[in-house]
Amino acid sequence: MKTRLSPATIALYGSLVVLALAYLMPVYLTLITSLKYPGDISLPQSWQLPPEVNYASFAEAFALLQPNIVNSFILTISATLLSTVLGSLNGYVFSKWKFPGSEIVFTLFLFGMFIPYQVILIPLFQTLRAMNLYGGLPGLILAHVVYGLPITSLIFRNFYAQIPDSLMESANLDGAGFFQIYRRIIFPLSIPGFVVTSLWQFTQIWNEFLWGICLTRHTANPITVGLAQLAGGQAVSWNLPMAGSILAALPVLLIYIVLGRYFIRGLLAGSVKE
Amino acid sequence: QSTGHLSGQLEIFSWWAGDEGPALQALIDLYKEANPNVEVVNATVTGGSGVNAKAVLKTRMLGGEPPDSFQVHAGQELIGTWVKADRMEDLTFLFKEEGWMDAFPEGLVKLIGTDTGIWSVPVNIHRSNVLWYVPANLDKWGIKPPMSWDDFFAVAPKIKEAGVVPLALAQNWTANHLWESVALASLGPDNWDALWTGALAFDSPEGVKAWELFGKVLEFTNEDASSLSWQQATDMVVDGRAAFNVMGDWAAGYMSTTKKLAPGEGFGWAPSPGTGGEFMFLADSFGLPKGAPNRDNVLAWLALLGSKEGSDAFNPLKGSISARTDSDLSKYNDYAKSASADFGKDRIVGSLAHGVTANEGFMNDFASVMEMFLKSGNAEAAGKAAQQIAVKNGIGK
Amino acid sequence: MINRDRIKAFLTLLPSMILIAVFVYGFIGNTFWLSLTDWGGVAALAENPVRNYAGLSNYKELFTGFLGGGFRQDLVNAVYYSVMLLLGAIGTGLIIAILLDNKPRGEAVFRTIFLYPMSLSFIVTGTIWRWMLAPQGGVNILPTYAGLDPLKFRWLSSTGAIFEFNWQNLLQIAFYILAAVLIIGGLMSIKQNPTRALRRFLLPGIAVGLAAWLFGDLLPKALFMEETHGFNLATLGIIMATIWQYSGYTMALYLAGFTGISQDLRDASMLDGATTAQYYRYIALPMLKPITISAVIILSHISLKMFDLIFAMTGPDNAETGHPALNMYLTTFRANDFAKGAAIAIILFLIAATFIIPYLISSYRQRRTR
Amino acid sequence: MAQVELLDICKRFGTTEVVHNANLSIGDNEFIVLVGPSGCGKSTILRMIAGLETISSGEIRINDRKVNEVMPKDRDVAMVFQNYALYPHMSVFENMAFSLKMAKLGKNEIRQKVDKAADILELTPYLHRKPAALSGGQRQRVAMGRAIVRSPSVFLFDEPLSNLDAQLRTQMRMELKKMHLKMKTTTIYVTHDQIEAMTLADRIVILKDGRVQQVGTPVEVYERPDNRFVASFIGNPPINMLEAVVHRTSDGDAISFCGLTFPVTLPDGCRDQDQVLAGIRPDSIKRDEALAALPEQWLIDGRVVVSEIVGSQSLLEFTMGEASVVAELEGRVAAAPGQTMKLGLNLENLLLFDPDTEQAIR
Amino acid sequence: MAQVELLDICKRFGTTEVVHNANLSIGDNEFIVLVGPSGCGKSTILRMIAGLETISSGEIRINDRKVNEVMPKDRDVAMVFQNYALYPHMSVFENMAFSLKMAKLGKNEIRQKVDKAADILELTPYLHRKPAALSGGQRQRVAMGRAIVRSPSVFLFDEPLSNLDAQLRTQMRMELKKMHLKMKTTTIYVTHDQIEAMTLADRIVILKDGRVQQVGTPVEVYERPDNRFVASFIGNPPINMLEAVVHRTSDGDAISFCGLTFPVTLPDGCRDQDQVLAGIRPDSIKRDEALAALPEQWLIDGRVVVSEIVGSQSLLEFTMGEASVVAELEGRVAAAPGQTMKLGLNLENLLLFDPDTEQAIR
Ligand SMILES: Nc1ncnc2c1ncn2[C@@H]1O[C@H](COP(=O)(O)OP(=O)(O)OP(=O)(O)O)[C@@H](O)[C@H]1O
Ligand SMILES: Nc1ncnc2c1ncn2[C@@H]1O[C@H](COP(=O)(O)OP(=O)(O)OP(=O)(O)O)[C@@H](O)[C@H]1O
Ligand SMILES: [Mg+2]
Ligand SMILES: [Mg+2]
Repeated sequence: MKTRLSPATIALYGSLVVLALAYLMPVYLTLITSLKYPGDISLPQSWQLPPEVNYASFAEAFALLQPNIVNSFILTISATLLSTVLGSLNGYVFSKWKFPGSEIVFTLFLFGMFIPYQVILIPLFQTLRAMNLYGGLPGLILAHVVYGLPITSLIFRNFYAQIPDSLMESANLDGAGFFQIYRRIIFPLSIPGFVVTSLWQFTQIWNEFLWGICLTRHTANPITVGLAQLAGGQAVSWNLPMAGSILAALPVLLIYIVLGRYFIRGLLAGSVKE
Repeated sequence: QSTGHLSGQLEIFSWWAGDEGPALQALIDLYKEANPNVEVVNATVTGGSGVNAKAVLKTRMLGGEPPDSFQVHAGQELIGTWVKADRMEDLTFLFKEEGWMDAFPEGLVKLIGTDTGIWSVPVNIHRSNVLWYVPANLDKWGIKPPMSWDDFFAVAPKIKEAGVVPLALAQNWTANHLWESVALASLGPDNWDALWTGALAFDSPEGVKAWELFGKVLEFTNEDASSLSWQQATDMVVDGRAAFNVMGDWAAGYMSTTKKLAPGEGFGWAPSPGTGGEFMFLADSFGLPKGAPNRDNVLAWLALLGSKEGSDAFNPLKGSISARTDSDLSKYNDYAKSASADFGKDRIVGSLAHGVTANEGFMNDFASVMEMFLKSGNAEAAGKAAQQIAVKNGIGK
Repeated sequence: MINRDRIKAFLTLLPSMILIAVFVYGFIGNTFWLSLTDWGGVAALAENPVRNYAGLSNYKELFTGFLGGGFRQDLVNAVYYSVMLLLGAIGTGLIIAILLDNKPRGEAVFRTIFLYPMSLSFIVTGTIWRWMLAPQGGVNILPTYAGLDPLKFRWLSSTGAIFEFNWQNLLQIAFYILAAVLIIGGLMSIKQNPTRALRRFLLPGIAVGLAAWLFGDLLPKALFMEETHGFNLATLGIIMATIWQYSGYTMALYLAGFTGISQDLRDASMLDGATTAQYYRYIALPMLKPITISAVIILSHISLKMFDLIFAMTGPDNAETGHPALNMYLTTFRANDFAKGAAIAIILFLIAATFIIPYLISSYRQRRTR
Repeated sequence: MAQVELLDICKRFGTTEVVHNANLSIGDNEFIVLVGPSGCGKSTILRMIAGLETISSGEIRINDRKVNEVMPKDRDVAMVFQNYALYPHMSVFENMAFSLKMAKLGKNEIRQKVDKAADILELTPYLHRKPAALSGGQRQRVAMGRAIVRSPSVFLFDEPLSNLDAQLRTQMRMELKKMHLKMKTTTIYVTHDQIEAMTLADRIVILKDGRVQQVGTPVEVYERPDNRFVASFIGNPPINMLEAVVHRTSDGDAISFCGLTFPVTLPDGCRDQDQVLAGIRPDSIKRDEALAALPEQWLIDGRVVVSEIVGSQSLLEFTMGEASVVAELEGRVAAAPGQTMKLGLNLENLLLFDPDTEQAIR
Repeated sequence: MAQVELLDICKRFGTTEVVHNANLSIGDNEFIVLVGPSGCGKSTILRMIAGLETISSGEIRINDRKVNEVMPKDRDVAMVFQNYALYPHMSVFENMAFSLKMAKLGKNEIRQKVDKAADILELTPYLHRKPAALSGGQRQRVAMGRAIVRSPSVFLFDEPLSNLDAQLRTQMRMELKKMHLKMKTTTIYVTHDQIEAMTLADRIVILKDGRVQQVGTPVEVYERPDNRFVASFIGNPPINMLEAVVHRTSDGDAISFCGLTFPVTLPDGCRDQDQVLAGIRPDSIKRDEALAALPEQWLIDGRVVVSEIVGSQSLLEFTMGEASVVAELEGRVAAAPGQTMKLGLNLENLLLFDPDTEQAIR
């Protein structure tokens, strides 16, 4: 009842601050390591601030990762766009144009969200190859679009479920058909849905690694693969991998910090909470 | 044959990154000089000894997107894998055109070829069975490089007591690497060769003994091995945290190029214990996969690799010796000179860990056997398992 | 009457349906078929590889074969890994959610801090944590700042293991687990329906347990030699990193759940005399059971496809921290053993399916009755 | 402007039939109200008329044209939904213009029609607002506007006032009534609010479990319900139902319940000693001055259970024998619980029902 | 069984004060109803009494004990929430038993108490159901049960009936009244339904913007509202407010509005030619026979706008001069719009308000 400094509030804030510090530790370490000169990096001093700040790691890491970053942007943006648009249409049908068996179809869609992707890796690989899409970004985009369908359809379906049916019926009485209702009523109302879904897809695709490494040739490697290359071999100059990690995390972190609200909505929507 | 008219791309696939990168870069620079219109894509996949690169390469090849030219260990790794699968082009014509049939040692050409053709261009010779140390440190501790494993076992406990790791080891593939040196010491070169022809079984008493010796050696290695890269293991030696390290002679390149240590003074070497007079070799080579998108560019690249100029630009940086018999030794450092001399006079055997003696299938399964052994330390079982995979992969009988 | 629109709707969905049918179900079927072949070895790399039907031999080899030891350890790792991740992430997330549910000042900032790791890629996390967990630095030297001795634990390379068991006794262990599940199920339902609980669960459970204990030695051995597997301590580091990354997720789920509980319910429980702890214990948590279930499902699913993180943290060849998802990649693409890789994938899939399918079916039923 | 006819309409969802053979004929300009408990099929019938729901069997005719297969937009009906279903991203103007736009009318024509409708509904100042910036009553009017702008021949309303608070509801109800008086469009109106039903309807249709129970004017269904359900459903507080026995002797007719016997005129439908249910409306029970108008034999003593004052009237629950009876009395009665009170039953309005078939006995 | 006193209670959320110096003294066994428009602070006051909300300043005393700092569970109050706040994962039994369990009562004792409460509320057959499987009325009873099982000394209700439909609400209202008569527990009841307020309350507290406007019995606040707000807020249909001028001449007092002048007895508070607001309740307007009871000068001609029959009464909107006035008339009036009708204003009940201060003129 009281809001004074009771032991309970001290415990509350104390534990929150300790936890928060623990959660921030890795970033701190990453940041200071990336700002050190390779010579200043040593394990026993890993927590100390850089004696001399070295911004060059970032330029160097960026130079190395630049092609990957470009690839990732192309990949992420186009796959996100395509899968959200398709997801929106699917969600529209799943929530507003149910047909006999549509719930089963939807459940079958959802299943696609939960499979370990290893189980489709070999056929996916062969199929892309047969389609002449192996190695480049288009193949990777296709994979992300297809396997993004379940989650985008789910988010949109749940989003559209909040739009009252009577709105559709009203538009129907007003003389609008399937596509007109979508274009004039549903689509303008789904901007928040698009934001949520595309943020979610953006982070997922940006962060994906398995397909990146299995389905692309060197010139088409996304950022995660680039970073793994950068960090994988040498354990000597840790400033580079750390700077690379920061570069790789930056777009999603920015999205998260600026648009966190929507990101969390996507996260919750993705949890099929019924 | 300068071919400045070439254009397009050339994708070179290798696992040479970081410290090994400059050597490759020297080659690429040479190539670019000659072919300014070709855009060279340096596709490296990091991970020592190609642990990651091999998987990525496989996806590329299977995906019908072969890189223009890729790094591969000469020997069974190439032949037992890609040649058998009929994915490589025969390079005999190139060898003939360039006059390499004479430039390379005959034995080497045999190892990279089969009855039906020659499959890759070797760029270097590495020695696998080398023991590394820092002379100053050894003096400090009052020990000498061991000539045999028994010598080693004599001094190791002392060093260990002093808080120094007697033998630095890194992640799993370096265990294979160590094993082959130990096994060679235990078996002797003839039995070693016999293993790979199937004449000697892995689970024979000799084979099992090799595992037992290996087990004993492991007792003197560092516990955190599996989390270290080979460079970090070498660092341990350089920093004085460890006394010795068995590693291929790319470690010489690392120590001299990256760590700026002078061969002979900053770091010293010896044949790994019990293998004096034996040269366990491996060679990196590049091939031409069928369906390479820029075949002409590749041919120019391969020609450069095999040339004296290319070879002498590359090897001094890489810390290896040239595969050619006519290389200009003045460009090489002291280590390389000594290795080159040894190559001329020692008994040559092939490396297992680096793909000379066995195909990839065996090597992979062997990694599982190694894991099993690292965990259980059961030499008998390891021998049996190794024999089983040898049979499975068409080596043993 | 509205038929034309209905057809349009169906046609709109059709392309996606076909894509899902092919890319999900077709591919799973294809992988299953591949797992029954002998596609592997050198011939696998040919342009047109030959594949022969080989029955279940790949599975047999994985579970009882000589070289399957690595896979078996990976499988055990995966199980321990999932369990630890579930306990860790749900526990931590729940605690943080409860703390934040008290609406402290700066709640939004705290929420952001706890949730940001979730937005990172596993590769980034792995890279960072590899450095954090380096043996002589990072986490291990933190205690020195408090004047204590540094930790000596080798997070990623320890070879220690606990909870070890012999794979040979797999069948016996399976029976013990069955017995435990039955007994726990019985105890949980004994309140509602004692006779049923006794007949259906408790008695059979005890019987199975006793039988496994008494006659366990008579059961066929799963393996020809002793092979111990356990909870490898080296996975602790990976588990820590994953918890760091995903506890924010469970926190967000629970926090949303807590916020969704009407203030009235909280007030009512206060008036009923419940303390804050009792409120969470008796009211909030039981009400959020669906959230707990989805968290379990999603975290298990994540822990099952764990590949990137291990790849980035300990590399592909660290046997101690192996995982079937990684093993599948290596088996397929490095060892050219496509059929066995497919078999591992199918095993992963089956494990995932055992809890996803019931979950999906129940959510389907819910949707339909709504 | 239109007649609507429902001929033997059935509606099945899957295997459950929710509307059973509904027949209804709605005349030009009529204001018909559908009432019934939740889930009885009111909305379903409305939606079938609108064409939003297919008809499982039977026929719907609008202006003598069978419309079973006609698209909703071509039926010339307009519907107002319970939650108004305003397009939240469109301004009031755009909301009202939407159907005209869909019908591809010219810009000017649209503006004219919308302006006219806005004028009637006093919405002109709000034409550029989004629905979110309107009050409940204004939104309700926009929903109306969207319907009238098309000048349809039938209006359909599905509980249009149920989202408003009591005072506003009373006000909008009167507005609706005025509007109908002005425009005279045939209207079908669904509600579960009795007051709305009684005040607005030309005729009320009472539904239960998908079956039409009775169709009639408000006064008819209140005073002459066809069955027990209608009698109980209409009227708040609900009718008192007492188990009774009728007597037809040469002395005249009588009925006895709660241990008392009252002389009454019985309908022809009942015979001596029949068990019946006697329905007495709370407002048929009188007190004080009003007693004078009743015959002596209809007076009783009631034991007060609880009394409530509701506006200028009072509700009194009292026991009479074993039975508990509610009376709605004129004026403010302050009666202490337990007190005995002189009351009169106006048995002229007595309703009798067969206890088995539950049909009215007439 | 308890008195509750509010002494100068204020409540601030951040910087906005939502309750201003509320004073209220509630006697033993009293049934107090708080009414007022949405957001006026009803719930806040209730929650402060329960201890769910801190008190910014002032003092709350229960049974002469200052409880400002006492934990909710120790105040011996029980609360029923608008949405019932039943624990959805617990059975009815567990819901009712929860507070007893928290109080660490023995199993048997809990069972006994719950069974008794269930018996009173006729919930025994549902004890093992989850709330989701209950109807609205049943849920409401469970919420009641949860409150009474603890036999608290004060009951707090926050709009407990607002989720029910009209008939059920009437019924539950009478149940509540009976319950209070039986248990006589001091009760504070929040509603925005006037009928509930009028029928249940011993005294009504009318709030507006966090200020108490008037406290009084239902009849008092209806017949003698302290200010314009109370007059308009109480009564449905709302009171007719007409701009008027009063005349105090030697001929006697009179008031004129809508172009007509009526002789009346004016309260002492007004002077000649004062501008006032004249409030005439719809039920103060009479017709037909009832006209006889009124003086000739109070009769007028009204032009019917619309008429509605509501049960045994009728609502009639008519114009009188420029003004539109609503009347609630006895009996069923079927008047065609436009028709002129003879009506009488019972100006004995005339209410006068100062147009500036809005206070009643007495
Ligand atoms: N799409 C549907 N599928 C299955 N059953 C349905 C569907 N729509 C309505 N029903 C069922 O049909 C019956 C009638 O529903 P309807 O909506 O017409 O009732 P209502 O009288 O309008 O009720 P309310 O007063 O609650 O609005 C209900 O039992 C309902 O459950
Ligand atoms: N936690 C809070 N923080 C800030 N303002 C609040 C809070 N709770 C209530 N208020 C404000 O206090 C005022 C009174 O709210 P309260 O809930 O008591 O109104 P009410 O009379 O119960 O209304 P209703 O009839 O809508 O329930 C409102 O203006 C409301 O916005
Ligand atoms: Mg309805
Ligand atoms: Mg309130």
